[in-house]
Amino acid sequence: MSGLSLSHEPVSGVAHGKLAMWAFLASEIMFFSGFFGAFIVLRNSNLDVFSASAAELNKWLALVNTIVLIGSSLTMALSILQLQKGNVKLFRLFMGLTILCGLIFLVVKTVEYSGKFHHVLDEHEIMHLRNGVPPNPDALLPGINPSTNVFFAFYFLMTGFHAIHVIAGLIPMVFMFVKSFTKGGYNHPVKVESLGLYWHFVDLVWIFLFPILYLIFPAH
Amino acid sequence: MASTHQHDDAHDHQKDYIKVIMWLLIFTALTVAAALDWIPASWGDYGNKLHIGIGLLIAFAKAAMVVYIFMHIKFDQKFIRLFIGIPLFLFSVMVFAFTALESFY
Amino acid sequence: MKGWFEWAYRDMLSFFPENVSTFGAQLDGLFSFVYWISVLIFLLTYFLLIAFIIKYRAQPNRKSYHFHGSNIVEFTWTILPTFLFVGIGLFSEDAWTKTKYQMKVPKPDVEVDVMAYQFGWQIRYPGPDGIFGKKDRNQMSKMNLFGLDSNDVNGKDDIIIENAQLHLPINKNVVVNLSTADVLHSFFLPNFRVKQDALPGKWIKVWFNGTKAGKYEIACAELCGSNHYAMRGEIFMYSQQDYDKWLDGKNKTMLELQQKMKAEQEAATAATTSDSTATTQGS
Amino acid sequence: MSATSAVANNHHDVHSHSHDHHGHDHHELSFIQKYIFSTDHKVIARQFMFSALFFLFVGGFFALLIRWQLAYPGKAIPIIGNLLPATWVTDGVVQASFYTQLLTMHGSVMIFLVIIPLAVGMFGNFCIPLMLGTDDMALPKLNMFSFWLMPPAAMITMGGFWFPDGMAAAGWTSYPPLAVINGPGQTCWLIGVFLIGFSSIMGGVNYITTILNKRTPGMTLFRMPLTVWALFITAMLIVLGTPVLAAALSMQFFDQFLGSSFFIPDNLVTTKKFVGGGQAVLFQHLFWFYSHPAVYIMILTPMGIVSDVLATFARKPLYGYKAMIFALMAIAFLGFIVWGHHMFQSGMNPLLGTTFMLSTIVIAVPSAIKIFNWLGTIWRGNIHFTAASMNALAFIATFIIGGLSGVFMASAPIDIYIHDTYFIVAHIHYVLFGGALFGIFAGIYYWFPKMFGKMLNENMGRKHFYWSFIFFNLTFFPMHILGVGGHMRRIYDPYIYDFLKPFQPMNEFITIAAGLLGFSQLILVVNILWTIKFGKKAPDNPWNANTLEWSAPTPPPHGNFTEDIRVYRGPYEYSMPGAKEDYAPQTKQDIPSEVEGEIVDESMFKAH
Repeated sequence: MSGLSLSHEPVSGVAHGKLAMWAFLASEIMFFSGFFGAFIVLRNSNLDVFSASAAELNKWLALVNTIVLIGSSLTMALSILQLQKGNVKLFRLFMGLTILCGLIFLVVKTVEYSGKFHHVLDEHEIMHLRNGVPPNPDALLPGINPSTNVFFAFYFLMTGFHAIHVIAGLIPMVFMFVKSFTKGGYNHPVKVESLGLYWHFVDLVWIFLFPILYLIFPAH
Repeated sequence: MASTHQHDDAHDHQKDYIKVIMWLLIFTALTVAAALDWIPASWGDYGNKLHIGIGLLIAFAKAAMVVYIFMHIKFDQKFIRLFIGIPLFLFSVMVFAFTALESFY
Repeated sequence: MKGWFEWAYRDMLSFFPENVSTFGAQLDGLFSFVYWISVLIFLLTYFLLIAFIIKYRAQPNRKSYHFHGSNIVEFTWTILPTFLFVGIGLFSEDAWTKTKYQMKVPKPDVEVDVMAYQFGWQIRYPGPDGIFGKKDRNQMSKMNLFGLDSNDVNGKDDIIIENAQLHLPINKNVVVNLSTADVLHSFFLPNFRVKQDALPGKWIKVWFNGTKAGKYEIACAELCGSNHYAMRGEIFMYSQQDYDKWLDGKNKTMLELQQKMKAEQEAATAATTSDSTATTQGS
Repeated sequence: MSATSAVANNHHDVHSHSHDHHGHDHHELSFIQKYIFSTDHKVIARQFMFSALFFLFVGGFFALLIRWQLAYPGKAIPIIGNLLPATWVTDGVVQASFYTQLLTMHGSVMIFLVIIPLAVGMFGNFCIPLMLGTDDMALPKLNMFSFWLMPPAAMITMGGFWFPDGMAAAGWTSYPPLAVINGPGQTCWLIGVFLIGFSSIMGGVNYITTILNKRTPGMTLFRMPLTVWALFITAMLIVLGTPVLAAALSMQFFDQFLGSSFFIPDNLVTTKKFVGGGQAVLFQHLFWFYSHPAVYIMILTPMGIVSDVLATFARKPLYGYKAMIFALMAIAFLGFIVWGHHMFQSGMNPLLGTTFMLSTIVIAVPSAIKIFNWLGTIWRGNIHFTAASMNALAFIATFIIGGLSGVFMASAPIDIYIHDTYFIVAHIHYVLFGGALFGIFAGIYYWFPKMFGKMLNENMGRKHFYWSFIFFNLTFFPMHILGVGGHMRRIYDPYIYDFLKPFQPMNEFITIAAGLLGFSQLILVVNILWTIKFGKKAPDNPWNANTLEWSAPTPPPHGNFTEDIRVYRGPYEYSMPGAKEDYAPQTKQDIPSEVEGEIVDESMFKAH
């Protein structure tokens, strides 16, 4: 670049994209904090309903999802490493694996959701999950849905927003993956690194969602 | 430009990552195992609390590993820790006030 | 036009509606305390501001004083307001504890339930037996806002006033159990310096002690829908004798009503039993 | 060079960059790229300014309808009364249901679409890159998106307009359960405000990155002008606070749209049926966790602007530069732990009332520090009166009143009586209109020459200031008295209450003053439009100010600066002893001294 150098090198030593991503992640932490804070409050006041509802969830599907997501975090980190080394082929491989994991996660999530929507509450469940209140016939979604009780409202809210984050992460990933096949290849390590930060954050949220929604309620 | 030093010790990173993923999987197994029905019902509320304690402790340990190694907090500039520290502080303020909301009625 | 400037020469504190509760004077006192401190700070800062604006207005030959400030000065004007404001906070604490802390609500001489709804207030007295019937949230409905438990005999004679008129004796500790059937409302008694939001699903104790007989107003201070403005209620403060008279009258009507209903019910049961015996015989 | 920072703008050789898709080469750009979907921070600043000024009049119009109803309930609105749709008015009289929509939309529009875009969007975009001596934001495309999310978001916020139930009608605070049982207008409001929040966060992220990463050589953090500091801290508040609002809005959206019960307790007697189990106060906590910092989001930038303007026009270094910065930080920090003072009467634990009362009352201290420092700045100065400096002084004057009335409601027992009365209304308007808006006016008058290259008409500017200041006080000061009289907020017809009947003349007075206040804002618009068309060309540094933006050409071209710049000193070195001129631009290494050959002591220039 000749002439002016007004577009300075990052003063803080962290690339713009990465720094912006960190600032955005701080914001994301606060976003989920709002949910978690509300969750703690309402869990304390609805303990029975929460226990009974958590038992309805399929913790094995969630375990699969946990492993898939952790795995995708690894492949993401590796793909960043490979791109920094300039090894586009391995970058492509690991990025592809990450996308695959993300897709598996979404498929499992869809299976889980549709299981809920197809689940019709029986008398016993109405008693325990809804304190005897009959389900709302006007509910927008069938079966078990956010209007079933506060626990399921949180379940759909938190996992739903998490899934939206997964989808939002997959879109640029697919873009990078496809781009890496083109003639020019893909060589923006900072962008991949920033996206990696985001992806790890998505993983992080799941690491907390998994125990608080699926695990830490006694099964009996 | 962003990471000249990272090229040099790339191999180390790879090793780190593998180590971390092993631990993450072990912890996942542990947390699922802890969620099984092993606490005697006679422990009552303490059993529940123990249950929650273990679950959250493991979750925090896993999260710390992801943040530290995968997200490179360990290797990056120190001030980046603020981007996690400040929100966590505000979250704790929030939780403190929210739980006080219940203790009265 | 005439009324416009009437307020211009009146002291702001004179606009308070008449205070008729025991702690009202303390709250008003606190207000005027902060008010006079504010006036003082206001005069001081405005004096400086205006004086500086006039004195240091641009003049061709003057050069500003090149000065970046002094730490001692900064320190002073940090510490002084801190003491002042924290002082105000601590000074306020007593009135807050007294009026709002639920464990410090005095032993009630008269206890009533107030249920807010869109758009009005329902008031419940315990009735001739002096005991409130149990409440059951599951039985709440448009017809039964309080959710009176239909199985509880104590509740049968509870007096429910639907036109938002609260009748109370003076010089007695009144405890109002406040809740709402639908959205948030706020129970505002301007003359008593009482304000408390009503929360659905919670009963909050509000207390006051009226000092002067008369008719006052109840208002809603929390936006609760289009007719929020129209949630006007009335509160009648009586001397003890007048209150007893009013209450006796109400209780008497209630008893008569109950007897009438009982009689009707008995007649009805008699009719049904004879009916049922008839059918049994028939089959 | 990182990919994202590759906003290579070379002003000199224009044609070599036409293929760089990151660059924005002004000679090659079509009209749309240049003025509509532009990534140039200056264009985005102007877009924010015009859209916010437009909404200022929308919000003002709502306010005047509210005022008319309060002054003359039951009387037809003059002139336009019969033109409004029948769902709003009957025989020209505002309906009660429309009145609640009006007050909701007045608050929402003014806060989310006027003050925040003006204070943060406009000044943030315009000032940060110029005052830091760089060519553009760190992420210019993100910047463009953050503006272009606003118009659709604004339309969605007011989207209830198209539904028979009308717009959102639960107040700008949107408390459940009322908000949850309201109609589709409320759903639109939730989505719209969520999007506005997202736009704010994108802006905030961008500001933080730019300030941390794109300072020109020599521009240390403690050489940044206070406007930039204020924007930096505001950006942090946005980034940390807004997502909590977003969370609360999402939860309310679930309650609204999917029938969940986060904020709905059991057995609500309403037509909509819920399973219950939620808590209504929880929303208030989440909401105010954002919305109290939001008050500072709206006021901190004007505070920074006022500091810059005062120092420039008093020709004097800012008094206590670092103290001002620490006060800003203290306000921001305390701002996050005081939200409960909006909820003293909400039925939350009174014990929390005590805690929040103390933390709230402490927040008055940094505000006081700021006032004293501004007074210290004009002390022994040489104050030049222009529209900008007069607006800045008016900011101090009104902020003193607004700050002092805040102490009343910070004290929980006093708040029992004045909560939800016009005292609160008076307070927020003293802080947000008298404070934020006068600060913003000061900023507009101050930077307009740099933004548009034309000098605003000073005469009209002063008239605008005088009328605004007078009618502002005539409008809002009497509201304190209404509040003391117990006049509730948000009521359609106060006069059904006996104790409010005597206040009718005062309401009438306020309404007339408010109308005139509204009309005096037209002077500003006329001034701006007239100046853009016919105004006098502005010199590069019309106010002889120090900060970097005045070293750029007027108006700054793409890439802002025509030469590389370096910063040698703090932003407020005015009237240095021994110097020939009474200002010392940050970019100038040597300051010509009065006496030939005298060496100016370098240590003097350093901000302490």
